[in-house]
Amino acid sequence: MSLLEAKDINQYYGGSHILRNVSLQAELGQVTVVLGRNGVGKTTLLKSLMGLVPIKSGSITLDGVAIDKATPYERARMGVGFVPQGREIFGRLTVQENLLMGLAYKKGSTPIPAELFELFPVLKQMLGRRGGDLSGGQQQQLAIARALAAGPKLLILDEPTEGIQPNIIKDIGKVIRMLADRGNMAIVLVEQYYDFAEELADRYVVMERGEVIASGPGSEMQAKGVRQLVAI
Amino acid sequence: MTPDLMDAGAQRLQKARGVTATGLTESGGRSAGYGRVHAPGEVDTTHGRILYLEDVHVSFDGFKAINGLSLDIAPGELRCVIGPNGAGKTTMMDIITGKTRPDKGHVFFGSTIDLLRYREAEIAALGIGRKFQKPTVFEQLSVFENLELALATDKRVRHSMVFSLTGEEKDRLGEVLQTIHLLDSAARLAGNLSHGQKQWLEIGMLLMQDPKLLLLDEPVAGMTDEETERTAQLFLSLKGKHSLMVVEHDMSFIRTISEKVTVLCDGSVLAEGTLDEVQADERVIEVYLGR
Amino acid sequence: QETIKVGVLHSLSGTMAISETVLKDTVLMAIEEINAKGGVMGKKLEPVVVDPASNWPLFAERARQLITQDKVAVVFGCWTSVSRKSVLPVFEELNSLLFYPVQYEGEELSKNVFYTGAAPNQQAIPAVEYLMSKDGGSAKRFVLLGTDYVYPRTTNKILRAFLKSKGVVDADIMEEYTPFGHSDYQTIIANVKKFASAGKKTAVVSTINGDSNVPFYKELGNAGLKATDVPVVAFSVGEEELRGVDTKPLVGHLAAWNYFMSIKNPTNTEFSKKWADYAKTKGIAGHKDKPLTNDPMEATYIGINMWKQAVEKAKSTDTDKVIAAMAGQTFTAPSGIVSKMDEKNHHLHKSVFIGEVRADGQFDVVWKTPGPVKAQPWSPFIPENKGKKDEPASKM
Amino acid sequence: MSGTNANTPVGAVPTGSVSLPSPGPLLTRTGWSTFIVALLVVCALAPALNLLVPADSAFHLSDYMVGLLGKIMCYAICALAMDLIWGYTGILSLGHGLFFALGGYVMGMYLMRQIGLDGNYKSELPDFMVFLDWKELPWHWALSDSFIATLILIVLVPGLVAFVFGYFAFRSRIKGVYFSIITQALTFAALLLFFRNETGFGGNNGFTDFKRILGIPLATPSMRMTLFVLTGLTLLGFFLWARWLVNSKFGRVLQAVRDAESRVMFCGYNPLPYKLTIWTISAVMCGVAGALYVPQVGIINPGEMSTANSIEIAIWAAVGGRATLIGPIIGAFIVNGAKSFLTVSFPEYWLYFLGGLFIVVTLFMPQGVVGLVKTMRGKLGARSPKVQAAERPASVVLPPHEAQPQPPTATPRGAQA
Amino acid sequence: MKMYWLRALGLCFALCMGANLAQALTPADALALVEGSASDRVETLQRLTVAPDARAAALIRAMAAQNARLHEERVYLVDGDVVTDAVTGEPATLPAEAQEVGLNNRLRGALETALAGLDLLDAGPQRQREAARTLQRSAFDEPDIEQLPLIDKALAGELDPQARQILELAQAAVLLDSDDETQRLAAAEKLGEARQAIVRPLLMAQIEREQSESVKTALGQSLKSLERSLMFSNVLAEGFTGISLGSILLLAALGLAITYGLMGVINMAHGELIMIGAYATWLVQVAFKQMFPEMFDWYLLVAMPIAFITSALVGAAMERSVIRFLYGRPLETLLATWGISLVLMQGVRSLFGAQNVGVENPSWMSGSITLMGNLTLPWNRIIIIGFAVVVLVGVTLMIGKTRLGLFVRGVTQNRPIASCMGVNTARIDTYAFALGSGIAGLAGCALSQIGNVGPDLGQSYIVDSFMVVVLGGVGQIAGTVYAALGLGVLNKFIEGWAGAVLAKIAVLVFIIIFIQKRPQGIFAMKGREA
Ligand SMILES: Nc1ncnc2c1ncn2[C@@H]1O[C@H](COP(=O)(O)OP(=O)(O)OP(=O)(O)O)[C@@H](O)[C@H]1O
Ligand SMILES: Nc1ncnc2c1ncn2[C@@H]1O[C@H](COP(=O)(O)OP(=O)(O)OP(=O)(O)O)[C@@H](O)[C@H]1O
Ligand SMILES: NC(N)=O
Ligand SMILES: [Mg+2]
Ligand SMILES: [Mg+2]
Repeated sequence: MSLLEAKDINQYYGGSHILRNVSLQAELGQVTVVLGRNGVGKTTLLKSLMGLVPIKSGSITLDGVAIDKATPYERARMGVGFVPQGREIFGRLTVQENLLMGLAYKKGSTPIPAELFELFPVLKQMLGRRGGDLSGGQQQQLAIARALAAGPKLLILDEPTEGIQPNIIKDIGKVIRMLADRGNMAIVLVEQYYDFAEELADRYVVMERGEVIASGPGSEMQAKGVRQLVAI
Repeated sequence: MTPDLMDAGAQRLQKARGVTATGLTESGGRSAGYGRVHAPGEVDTTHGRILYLEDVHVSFDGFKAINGLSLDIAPGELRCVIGPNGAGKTTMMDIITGKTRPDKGHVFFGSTIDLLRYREAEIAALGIGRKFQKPTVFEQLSVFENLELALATDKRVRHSMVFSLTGEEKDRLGEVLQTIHLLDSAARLAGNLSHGQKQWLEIGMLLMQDPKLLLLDEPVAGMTDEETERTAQLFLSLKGKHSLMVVEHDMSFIRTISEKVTVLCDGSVLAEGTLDEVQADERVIEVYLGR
Repeated sequence: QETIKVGVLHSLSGTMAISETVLKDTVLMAIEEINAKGGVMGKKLEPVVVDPASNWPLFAERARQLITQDKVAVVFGCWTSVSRKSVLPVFEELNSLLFYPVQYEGEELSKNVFYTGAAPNQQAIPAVEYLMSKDGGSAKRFVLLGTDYVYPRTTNKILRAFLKSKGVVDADIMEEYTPFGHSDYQTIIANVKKFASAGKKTAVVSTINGDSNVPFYKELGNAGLKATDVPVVAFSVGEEELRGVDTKPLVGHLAAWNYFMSIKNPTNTEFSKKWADYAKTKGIAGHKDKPLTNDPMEATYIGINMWKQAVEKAKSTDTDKVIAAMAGQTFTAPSGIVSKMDEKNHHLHKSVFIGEVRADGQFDVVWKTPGPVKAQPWSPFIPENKGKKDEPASKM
Repeated sequence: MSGTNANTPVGAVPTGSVSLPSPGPLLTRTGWSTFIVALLVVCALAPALNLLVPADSAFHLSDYMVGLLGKIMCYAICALAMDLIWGYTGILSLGHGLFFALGGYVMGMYLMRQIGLDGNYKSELPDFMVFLDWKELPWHWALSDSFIATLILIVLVPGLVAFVFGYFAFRSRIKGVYFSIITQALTFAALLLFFRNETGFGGNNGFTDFKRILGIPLATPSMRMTLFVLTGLTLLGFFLWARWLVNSKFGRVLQAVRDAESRVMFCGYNPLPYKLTIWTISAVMCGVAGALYVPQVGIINPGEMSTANSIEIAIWAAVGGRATLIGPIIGAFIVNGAKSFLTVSFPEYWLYFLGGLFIVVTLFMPQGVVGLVKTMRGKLGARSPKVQAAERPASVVLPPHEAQPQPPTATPRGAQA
Repeated sequence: MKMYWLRALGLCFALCMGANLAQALTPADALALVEGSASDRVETLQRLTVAPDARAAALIRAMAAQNARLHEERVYLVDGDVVTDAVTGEPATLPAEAQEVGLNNRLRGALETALAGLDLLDAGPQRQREAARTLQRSAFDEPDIEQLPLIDKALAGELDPQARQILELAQAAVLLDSDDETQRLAAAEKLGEARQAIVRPLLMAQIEREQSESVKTALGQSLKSLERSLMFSNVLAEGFTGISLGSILLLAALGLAITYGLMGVINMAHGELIMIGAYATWLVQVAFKQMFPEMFDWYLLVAMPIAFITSALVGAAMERSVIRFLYGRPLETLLATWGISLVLMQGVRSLFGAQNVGVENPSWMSGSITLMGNLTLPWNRIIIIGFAVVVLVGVTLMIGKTRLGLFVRGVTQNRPIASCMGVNTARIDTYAFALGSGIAGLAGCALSQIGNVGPDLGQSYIVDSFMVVVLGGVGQIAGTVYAALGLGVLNKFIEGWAGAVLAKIAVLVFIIIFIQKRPQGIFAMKGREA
């Protein structure tokens, strides 16, 4: 059984039907990539998984436990880490405090894993600076680091490469791969940057107008012409 | 943009700005030597530059975000600026648009207008438009109204009170709506758009503004490859009539549109040249592109 | 059964509720008492209580409503002068009756109002005379301290004129005002100390408004200004105001009123007891545990009883007839005198008492006028009042 | 993009056929009918019920009610003014009580002068001046005996104070609570100033005991009615004006300022004159309301500048529904009506009701009463629930839209030109 | 009168020192002392104190302490439960109708001076100093050669050193216009040590009169040193009052700095939370009075936590029931909390009445210390300044250094994301709001010690609190501190020369102008987020 199992999710904003019977699985040790054009509902899907927006129908289970009624912080405690679109770091907290927020549900004495600073050395230099003063790319790195701080079982990333310089994108790619390969984390990645997505995908899901129109193993992406699907 | 619209806009602007732009001559002594009469407020590009930065410095609590930056852009040029996160690209745009005051240095629009003497709105009215790194639109207004507000026209109070769209302007609005794929969302609140749609809307607003110089901070972030491609086409089509400065990290996008690329690093220019040249530059590979 | 409606126009909320609420209860108590004795002309009194919420225009609106909608025969109400000034045109226009129970600055005389509180000559001037007397400490220098509004300003103007007439020069008078609700009296008290240290006996005349008095007296107590050094005589500080103060350091400071709860006489004993019982049965917050009476309560009580007598005399509640019947009405007041409504000037004749604060928050009467004093609503210390008639102008 | 309209290459969707939203008319059909009804009620029905119908009739409108309604209409003007500056521009003023009072004081000065020799001291000077030993009118009373000058000053004084204050505040880019707080400071300072007798405005007692206006006695039913009708007309007039303002592009710029001021600047608008204009207009409206208020309630004093009064104006607007224009007017009627009713019926408990009302409105009617009505109507009337309609500012009539963006049918050509 | 009085005192003193010639207190004397006109009583007092016997002294002491009772021409002294007959000193029973012996200020003053004479030598050092001060005051007030014997005698005896210094100054004041030039010179020099303003008129008058140049110079110098000291202490006093006002503003604003500054709730009920804290203090005081009267002095120590908890609970209830639905809609919070404040105020009126309730200072907060002769610092002010510092440090540590503080800041900035990090935002919100409210309660506890406690208490602080928080820069606790102290000192500085009303106006105008210069408050949020 998959770590994350979302079935037939329907979601509305007011009167607009945004997600239509969307189903999604994520396995430990695998990267599941969600692709789709702007406005098709990718972010909404992730927010539903995180519990930030309520779903109208459908079920979500994590490790076999139903979480669709759980609040976001309960989901976080069950091991879901989230990198939101648009970074959403705490602008008035320092970098260090942002990272500590990532450890919120851990015990007070839990240190910030040193590993994070190896992945994102710039954060170490800027520990005392306020998050809001960082450049866009630095903020994105911080957001990823923050989600990793507590060592989640399921990592949800919404366009993590947005605004990041190429060499760091590569690094992020490596990190994601490495995290997946450790085998104790499932990763759901929403990505517009196709090449990056394809390189990482163990599984892919393509969305269109709130629906899943294609999915399959990552290795078949090229064969199935996913790039074209996204580009219609 | 239609040239006649542009001209009309310039004329209106000239009328609107009136005397505000006078008294610029002492600005850094730049124009003094030329002994040439020019219309106040008009961008003087006879010297082949529409934007000119010289030795600009900014620091925040001792941190030098911009450190001796010099750069110029020719009229009609499409300039790409790349550089590591935190290199100072956004800060540079903040300086050009009047949001941040540099500690030191010169920033000229054309060869006569000292931008450091203007406030944000005046700079925008002079013909510099900007798309922010984080999309900012008027969330409580509809897409349509967002564009309408951006429309290049007299932006003084009295005019706004009696303003109504001419047929021509309506058409332009429709065109832009279509260009940005939001025709069907024209009446929706901008706040309800998805991230990518907001990006587009902001580009649309820039188009409506019809500026001489467009500053675009990561315009294709969060767009699909196909949309990126379309944006690239759009920018290429703007080139020539307008000057553009595009900041991006998406190298394939840069490749599509670039003629000249500037690499910023640690607040100053690290390298400049064609994309191939800078991509081959060891330092650029080291700090930015990676191997 | 037919009733006579009586309007009660006191703020039950807002800044003035602190003082006025108890007056509403006093009216209700008096009405209950009158009704128990058979009412007025055989009719029961029916109180109509409204809350003008310390809002001056609302006072006028409520007054009009009481008179025109509820058709009350008389209204008991107001505390601040501004509230009275706000309703005055309404009472005059509709030719109705207001009983106003609080000491005030005078300079007003309306046919439609009966003033049962003190005019300046019934409170302020005797108090200052006392301070200048040997018993009062033979004060030579005066600090006139008040909240910045019309009543203190006016009173002090009159006092200044009075002091001048007694040979006190301007250099020996210090006048200071604080904003409404002022709560930090450190500087003022320091200034008073400074002023007092320049020689000659100094006294403070305080027209500080109710709410500021607690911080004022607390500061006074803590700064160690004792009554034996610099006595303070206050015109707006009664038993109710001292409820909120630790009076031990204040023993000996003074207040001038026409009534004190501590006055010993059978009428007052009865009045205080009545109030205590009433407060207990009605569960009036604060008073049910510690019943207190004060000067405006007494004035209210006199007012409603005199009105009753006048109505019975006139055999009508008609305004003009009642006004006529009010002239010369007398009533045995809790203050121990037979209080008389002046034949002409709509003010009560009142005895003036000077009381010294006791450690238990009550006052010891240390001085009183030999007999009731007739009110001078038009102060003789204001030149323009020369030749003014001591009665309401006949309606234009 | 294309040179002229004729050879527009964007042929795929002729813009004419797309439902480009256009600004709505000043008022809708029902809007106009309601407006006319209101006009008739104010100008004809109310006077008739008050002056012609006998007092004992069930239909008689009592003087008390006339006074009450007149007063509330003045408050409604304030609420309307508050909506322009707060609802539409996002600037919360805690100083509108000041402008109201200034208008009121200007009118009050005139009314004081109209008392003439009928005062207590039979002097040309207002009583309080005689009493303070003043021998002549201070300079700032110079024009107070002219009605025309008074009318001008009613607009000019609040307008000028607002303009000068606003100019400096907006120029310094003071926003949000910082602006709210300094408006509060300004009003509070003015309150203390007016409290002083020396300032020459009658201290805390202010002005009362007015006798006549333009030589006509004030305390007559017909004069009361005249003032009532004038107030009603002013309210309706201001409403139309406000409507026109927010419907114009000017109004949309204001809303844009509210949502993202810096973006407005980057669009080339200087927010200063926009904010200053609407701020001054709003202040003037309040001043006019104050001037109408004073002869009706018969008193003006610094109490009108108390902090709570200014906050209450904002509360009327919020209760009715911000950024709806009609909402604040309704809010003023509801809150003040409730206040008038409750202080009589439940003098000791009315604050619980009123406080409760504010809590309930915020919790259950985030868009105020008007918002509630809209959602209700939406739930009952419309075939499909359109929640977004409730979120929309009322200024634009919405074409029906589909939530799902359609895939573009044509390649973008906009870029070609 | 005074001169006569002092002469009598002197005589009394001489007699006390010498033979014990005291006459016994007669019933008539006792009666004459306790009733009749003030003048007669003062005269009797003077007569008795010329040669007081133990009975008379006891009666005088009892009167000063308000322990004398009168019933049917008999005077009783009460001392706790012990009642004695004033004349005989025999135990007696106090009749129920016995009345306290009335005093007025004049008598009270006379008693005080009499007691000073009685106590100068026989009492402990504390009382000696007090007595010396009383004598000094009368010497400064109206120096008279008749005062000298008493002072000289006392100085010759065994005296507390401080009392001695006080009396030496008194002696100098008397000798200032002595006929002997050396005495005058010594006195003039001695008075240079005096720090009381009241000495100034003496010195000035003597300078006018003085013939001898050397004495004149000495007088001039003493006057100068006195004036210097006065000026110095004036500045200190002004500074102190400013800081004291600042500490009050700070206490009132600190809670708001959390609920509004950090959480963004425009909490119009903040004042009422202060008020609730004050009422809680009052209730604790009442309970102490009833249950542990002997521990009364320590009621504040219990009241503090209770005030904190009460306000915090009310705050938590507000947050749970209303405010949590309004996050992100600050203006709605204004409306709702305004409603809450109306309800709370009226609720207190219904429960405890519309009038003020009395909160007493415990004895350790009453009175003042006198520094440098004329700088009086009231204890309650000093303690409140200290208290404000403690609360401030506590809040700063709590917000800046604890995890709770971190979560509060995180949650208030971005609620949904904080929740995605695993923070129970609802709980943090409640804690944070309760914390801010509790601090308001502490402020109420402190304010009850200097001002009135009534249903309107909060209204007088709400405007100031908002001004302080906003002026400091929203969300900046450090800014709140600067703003509170700044406004306090500025206000008191201006009040010193322009009066309280103009000072208040000036401060408001200052705020307006200051914000022009710093549109984001003193501690503007710097950086890009601003
Ligand atoms: N708060 C909201 N209210 C109403 N509609 C919304 C809201 N947020 C998003 N939408 C709409 O829901 C749809 C899906 O949005 P979503 O943000 O999930 O898209 P996305 O796939 O993440 O797009 P992008 O790639 O641009 O980030 C869009 O049409 C968007 O306009
Ligand atoms: N207000 C500020 N206070 C402190 N540091 C700042 C501030 N503004 C910018 N910086 C710092 O200045 C540097 C330049 O930031 P800038 O946003 O210009 O970078 P950028 O080139 O746009 O980066 P990116 O590509 O990530 O968007 C960064 O290190 C940032 O942290
Ligand atoms: N009349 C008074 N005390 O205001
Ligand atoms: Mg998205
Ligand atoms: Mg950037």
